[in-house]
Amino acid sequence: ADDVTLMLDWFVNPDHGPIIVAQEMGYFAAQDLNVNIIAPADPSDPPKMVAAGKADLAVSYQPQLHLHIHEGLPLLRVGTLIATPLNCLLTLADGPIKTPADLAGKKVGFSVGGVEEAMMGAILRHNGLPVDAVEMVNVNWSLSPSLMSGQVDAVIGAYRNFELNQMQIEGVEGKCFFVEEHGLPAYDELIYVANSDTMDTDMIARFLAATEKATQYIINHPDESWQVFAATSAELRDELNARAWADTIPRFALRPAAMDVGRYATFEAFLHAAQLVPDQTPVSGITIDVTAP
Amino acid sequence: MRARDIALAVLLGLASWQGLVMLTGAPHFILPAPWRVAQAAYHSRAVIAENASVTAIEVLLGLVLGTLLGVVTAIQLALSKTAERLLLPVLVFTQAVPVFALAPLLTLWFGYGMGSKVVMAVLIIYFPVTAAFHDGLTRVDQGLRDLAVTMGAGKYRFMRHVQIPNALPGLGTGLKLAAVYAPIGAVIGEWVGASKGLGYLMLLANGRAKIDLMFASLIVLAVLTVALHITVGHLADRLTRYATGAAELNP
Amino acid sequence: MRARDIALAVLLGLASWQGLVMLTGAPHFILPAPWRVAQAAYHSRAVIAENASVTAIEVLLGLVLGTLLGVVTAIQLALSKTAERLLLPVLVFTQAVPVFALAPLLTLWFGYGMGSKVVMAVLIIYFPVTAAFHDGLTRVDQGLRDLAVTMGAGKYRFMRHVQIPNALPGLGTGLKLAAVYAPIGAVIGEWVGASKGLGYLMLLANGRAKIDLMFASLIVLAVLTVALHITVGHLADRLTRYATGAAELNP
Amino acid sequence: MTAPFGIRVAGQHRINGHLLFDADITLPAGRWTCLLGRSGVGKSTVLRLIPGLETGGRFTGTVTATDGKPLQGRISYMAQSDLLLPWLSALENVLIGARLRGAQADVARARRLLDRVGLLSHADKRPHMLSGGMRQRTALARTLFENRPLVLLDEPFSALDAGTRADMQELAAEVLQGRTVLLVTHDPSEATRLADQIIVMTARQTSIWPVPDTPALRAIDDPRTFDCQTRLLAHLRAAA
Amino acid sequence: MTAPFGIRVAGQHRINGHLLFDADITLPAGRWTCLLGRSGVGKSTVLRLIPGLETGGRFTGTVTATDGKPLQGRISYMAQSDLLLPWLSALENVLIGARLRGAQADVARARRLLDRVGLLSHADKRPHMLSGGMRQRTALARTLFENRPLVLLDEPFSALDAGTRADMQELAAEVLQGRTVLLVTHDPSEATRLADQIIVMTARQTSIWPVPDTPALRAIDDPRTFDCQTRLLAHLRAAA
Ligand SMILES: Nc1ncnc2c1ncn2[C@@H]1O[C@H](COP(=O)(O)OP(=O)(O)OP(=O)(O)O)[C@@H](O)[C@H]1O
Ligand SMILES: Nc1ncnc2c1ncn2[C@@H]1O[C@H](COP(=O)(O)OP(=O)(O)OP(=O)(O)O)[C@@H](O)[C@H]1O
Ligand SMILES: Cc1ncc(C[n+]2csc(CCO)c2C)c(N)n1
Ligand SMILES: [Mg+2]
Ligand SMILES: [Mg+2]
Repeated sequence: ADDVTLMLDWFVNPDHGPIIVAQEMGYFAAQDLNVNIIAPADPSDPPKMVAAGKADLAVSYQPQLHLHIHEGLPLLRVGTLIATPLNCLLTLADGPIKTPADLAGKKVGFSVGGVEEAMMGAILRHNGLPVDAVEMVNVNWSLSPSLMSGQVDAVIGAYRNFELNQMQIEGVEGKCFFVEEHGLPAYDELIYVANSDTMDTDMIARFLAATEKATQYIINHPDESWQVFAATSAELRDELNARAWADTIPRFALRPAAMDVGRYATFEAFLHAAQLVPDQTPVSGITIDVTAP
Repeated sequence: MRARDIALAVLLGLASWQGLVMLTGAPHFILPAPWRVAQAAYHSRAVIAENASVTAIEVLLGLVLGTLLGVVTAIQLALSKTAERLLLPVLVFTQAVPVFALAPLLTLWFGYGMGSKVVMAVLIIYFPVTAAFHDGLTRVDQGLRDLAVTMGAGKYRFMRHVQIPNALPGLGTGLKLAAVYAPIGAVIGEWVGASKGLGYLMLLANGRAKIDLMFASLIVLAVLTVALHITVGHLADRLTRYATGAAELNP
Repeated sequence: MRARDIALAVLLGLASWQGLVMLTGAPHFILPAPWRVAQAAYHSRAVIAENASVTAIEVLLGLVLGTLLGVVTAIQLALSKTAERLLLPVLVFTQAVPVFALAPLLTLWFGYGMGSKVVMAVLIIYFPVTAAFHDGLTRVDQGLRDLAVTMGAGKYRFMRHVQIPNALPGLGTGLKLAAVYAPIGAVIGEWVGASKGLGYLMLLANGRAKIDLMFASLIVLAVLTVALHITVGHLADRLTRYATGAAELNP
Repeated sequence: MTAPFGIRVAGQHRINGHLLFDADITLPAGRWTCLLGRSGVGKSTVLRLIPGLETGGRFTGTVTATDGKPLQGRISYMAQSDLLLPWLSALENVLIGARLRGAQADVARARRLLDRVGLLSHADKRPHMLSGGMRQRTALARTLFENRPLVLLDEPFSALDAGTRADMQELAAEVLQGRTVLLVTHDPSEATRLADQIIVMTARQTSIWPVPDTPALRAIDDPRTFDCQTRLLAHLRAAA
Repeated sequence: MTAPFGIRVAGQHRINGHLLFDADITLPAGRWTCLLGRSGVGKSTVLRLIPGLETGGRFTGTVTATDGKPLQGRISYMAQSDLLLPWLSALENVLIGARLRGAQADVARARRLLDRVGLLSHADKRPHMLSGGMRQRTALARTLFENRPLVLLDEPFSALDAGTRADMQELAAEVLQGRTVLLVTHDPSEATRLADQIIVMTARQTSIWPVPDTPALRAIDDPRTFDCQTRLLAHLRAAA
């Protein structure tokens, strides 16, 4: 069997459903793959490790990929895990922020620190506010706590399937402004990236085929698949993951290997307009279809 | 006696913690009350124990290696004025770079296993041990220096028979600091990338907003550290007593 | 003389950095070469300068407050055996909790402004300063203790006229450590939540995969730290010279 | 100054179970007692027993003042090593007792004492810039500065040349007039010159050596003094 | 041992620009020279100038050996304070020179010397468990253990009682037979007993004081010795 090292973007959570299920149900093994899954604490590490040849595949975020490529990391998107944005502009449901326009003069927390400021700029412009209408605060590890404790008035970078449930369980209702409804082009929240110089397309194709199978199983058998997922670790069997599981299912990419050229061209153009990238990389330099002959 | 003191200290700590919770009214997802944490700890005792043992091994390895490295460096610096002039600023410089920023580098070189955590613990204690020991090595009484000069001491022998014994109390101080920092190093290493250890457990718990489990891991880590500090403190006392010649007095 | 040493040390540091890059073949997005970082630094000099000044202020405030707090604590511990027995374990315990884990709590209380960073710097240097000074306070020559007893010294006056001067070299060691740790504390504070400062800039650069800018900020931070360490080192030397009575010798 | 009082030290001192000495020493009130004996016999130990300092051994016996009051705060002690504080100038070292007690520091008196020990021009120097004898004289000035009824001096003139030594003896005799003094010395001529009572200490016993019946601070060239000194020296050498 | 050689120290020593002394001192080869002078006059400083140790001042002049060879490795130095290493036992302290040079440590000889200074039964004690005089004797044993042609002794017997002192003087005279010795002392009788040459030092000059023409290690009760000592004492007191 071929050994594959896969780095997740963060800790194991329902977003990684297809990967975990494929592993548990033996779909990887059926593709003659032996997958070693590593969960890092900092989501900016995995793409670097792939670029440095220390891992074969990494789960990363589409917006990040555009920036990485401009910084010269030898990376390409090879597949999709979550095919829609999960990102929210999250506020308190019973707070004073009824629309993003109410954020004028307020603080907005963010975490990863890549494109959040640009995203926020687009959302503000969409709501008729200038880019510098809010103060951006990096809150790193604590998106929902900083919001719940009132340190910031909104956070960007929280996921609609996860942080929203987390707040509800803590007894604080949150409200999500979906970014794609506020002036942002739609994008793939979670993607697989590989090293453009050394990748083995055949192996990746087999990997994606296994996750595709797992996705089908999840959609066909939501409860059984939850059991499979939850059985892998004691820490996963809790209320939050159970709720997030249900909310994540409709977001999994049904065709992980499928390539949407327009999506990547549009987002590249968006980043260029926001002056986050100096020029526009052609889509062929961002993503490929590993199943193409 | 000693045990009663510790028990009292623990009670004091718990009381002030509970007081803090009640006083500030901090919500449980930011600062859970002691009782809640105790429940979480009991509930997850197996997981915590497993991860704690991993961290403990990393810490001990890091402490031993870091001390050795620090001792050797301090001796080198004290032996050669040139080394001291050139290397000491470099040393401070490297120490000034938060190890966190170097984490990807370390994982690149040492992988996701125990190696990178031990290296991180070593890096973090290296400086305090080196600095404290070096201070002791260079602060030798002028009279003893004079004596050694007239006796025709070689610099290595002067190091071995005078400077090193003279620096043992300083080394003790350094070791006591190291005992506190080594666990932090290991945990930072685990934060960067791990699938085991208290640091991993803490981040995992934090990422899942299980703040009570996070605090439970934190407490276990702190207990581990205090135990280490007490042990190393005894060792440091012996070093000081040896160097001041009082070794036989309190056996 | 001293300046030449530093220049040499810098060259040495740069050479070993370049050597490391070439030897390990670490890719530029993990360990960029010095030249690349220099370019990034020059290119972003305005941004770096602005953020560096914020961090510098935090560090200086943290250093001053942390030292004061550490000095006061050490004196308290040395004055009262009870305080020492009860508080020392608590102190180690709190220190054993990585400030990182407490950082979210601190930002909750002190906000995302400078306050929480200063507090973080204070917390991180508090222990080394306290420990080193406390060691010095309690390690008074038995002969001097005897003398003070027969003279009928009050314990506060003994503290002021004997223990404190006697502990100044120890305080110097502690301060030199603190000079290195305070910047780390401030940066950690900035990582946890900030909209300014070198730590913030590093995170932002990292998020944008601008590793060269991240390293440029890192270098500036390190330079700041080394400068602080040298300044504090001079102060520490003066303290030691004062306590050993050699103050007038090398003016 | 309060009325002088006497001291009696009686008992056995053991180190690790071995008997170091079995002593019975009485210091008459307001008088000088000189304690002589072989190196290592326990003279400094006796001195340290009086203020109750750590001796590294166990004393079974009593230390009593003739007036029955506790000794605390009534003793001035000069140890065998100078014990100067390295960070203080000579003058500040003389004043340290007052500082440690929080008493009004009589700087003028301290300067006068420094002058008397010949160090006024060195008053601002730190100990490490002084010669061995100068340090010892600073410590002496500090001990004399303390205004106490009981004064314990452990070889206070050992590092001084003959001329300076004689001057210092005279100074001490003058300043400590009317106080109870215990002086440990190795110099029979010093003992003969200063003592109202001489005690010779051996491991087995403490015996009183007769002194000339002239008043203390005797002229060294007085034949009675000289005779006493010579016989004492011979006795000490013989006891070896 | 190599052939003994003499030393000449000639020049002026200044501290912060003030003249401390202007000296011209010759140590004849293989002889004992005793240096006397007021406390603080600069005796220890002269001693430290010979091996080139830091003195806190500036010396303008020369220190030369009669055989013209460098002095390094040919000096044994006993300072005014004992300078024992607190972490070593008395025996180990005696052996420290050999250890520091990496030479074969002659333990049997060290034990013999400890026995001669009366400390064999204390050989395993650390310095802080020894009395002041015992520490000084340990330092003496260490200095004698060093087998060097030039020996500098800074008040080596100052903390000893008369009996022990006489014994130690005899021991030193025996062990240092044929070596060039400079002994700083405050005791005229010691100087008269041991010296082949006595030098009295003042700030302005160094003058030679005549010694009896009997060979050194003189009997103290010899009238010539006694006469010399008495006149020297009177001279020293008068010079004050
Ligand atoms: N390190 C130093 N720095 C400055 N001055 C010093 C230093 N050491 C000694 N002195 C000064 O030099 C002078 C001579 O000192 P030295 O120790 O040589 O005297 P000495 O003759 O040995 O006296 P003693 O008999 O008291 O030992 C003294 O006045 C002293 O103040
Ligand atoms: N701290 C200690 N621990 C153990 N033994 C000690 C300690 N201090 C002194 N001794 C022992 O007690 C004995 C007497 O010591 P002490 O200092 O009283 O002698 P001394 O008569 O003053 O001698 P000297 O004339 O040499 O000063 C010595 O044999 C010494 O070894
Ligand atoms: C389930 C889940 N996965 C990823 C993110 C994205 N994200 C936002 S903050 C952060 C940590 C960065 O230090 C990460 C990974 C999320 N919010 N929730
Ligand atoms: Mg004594
Ligand atoms: Mg001297």
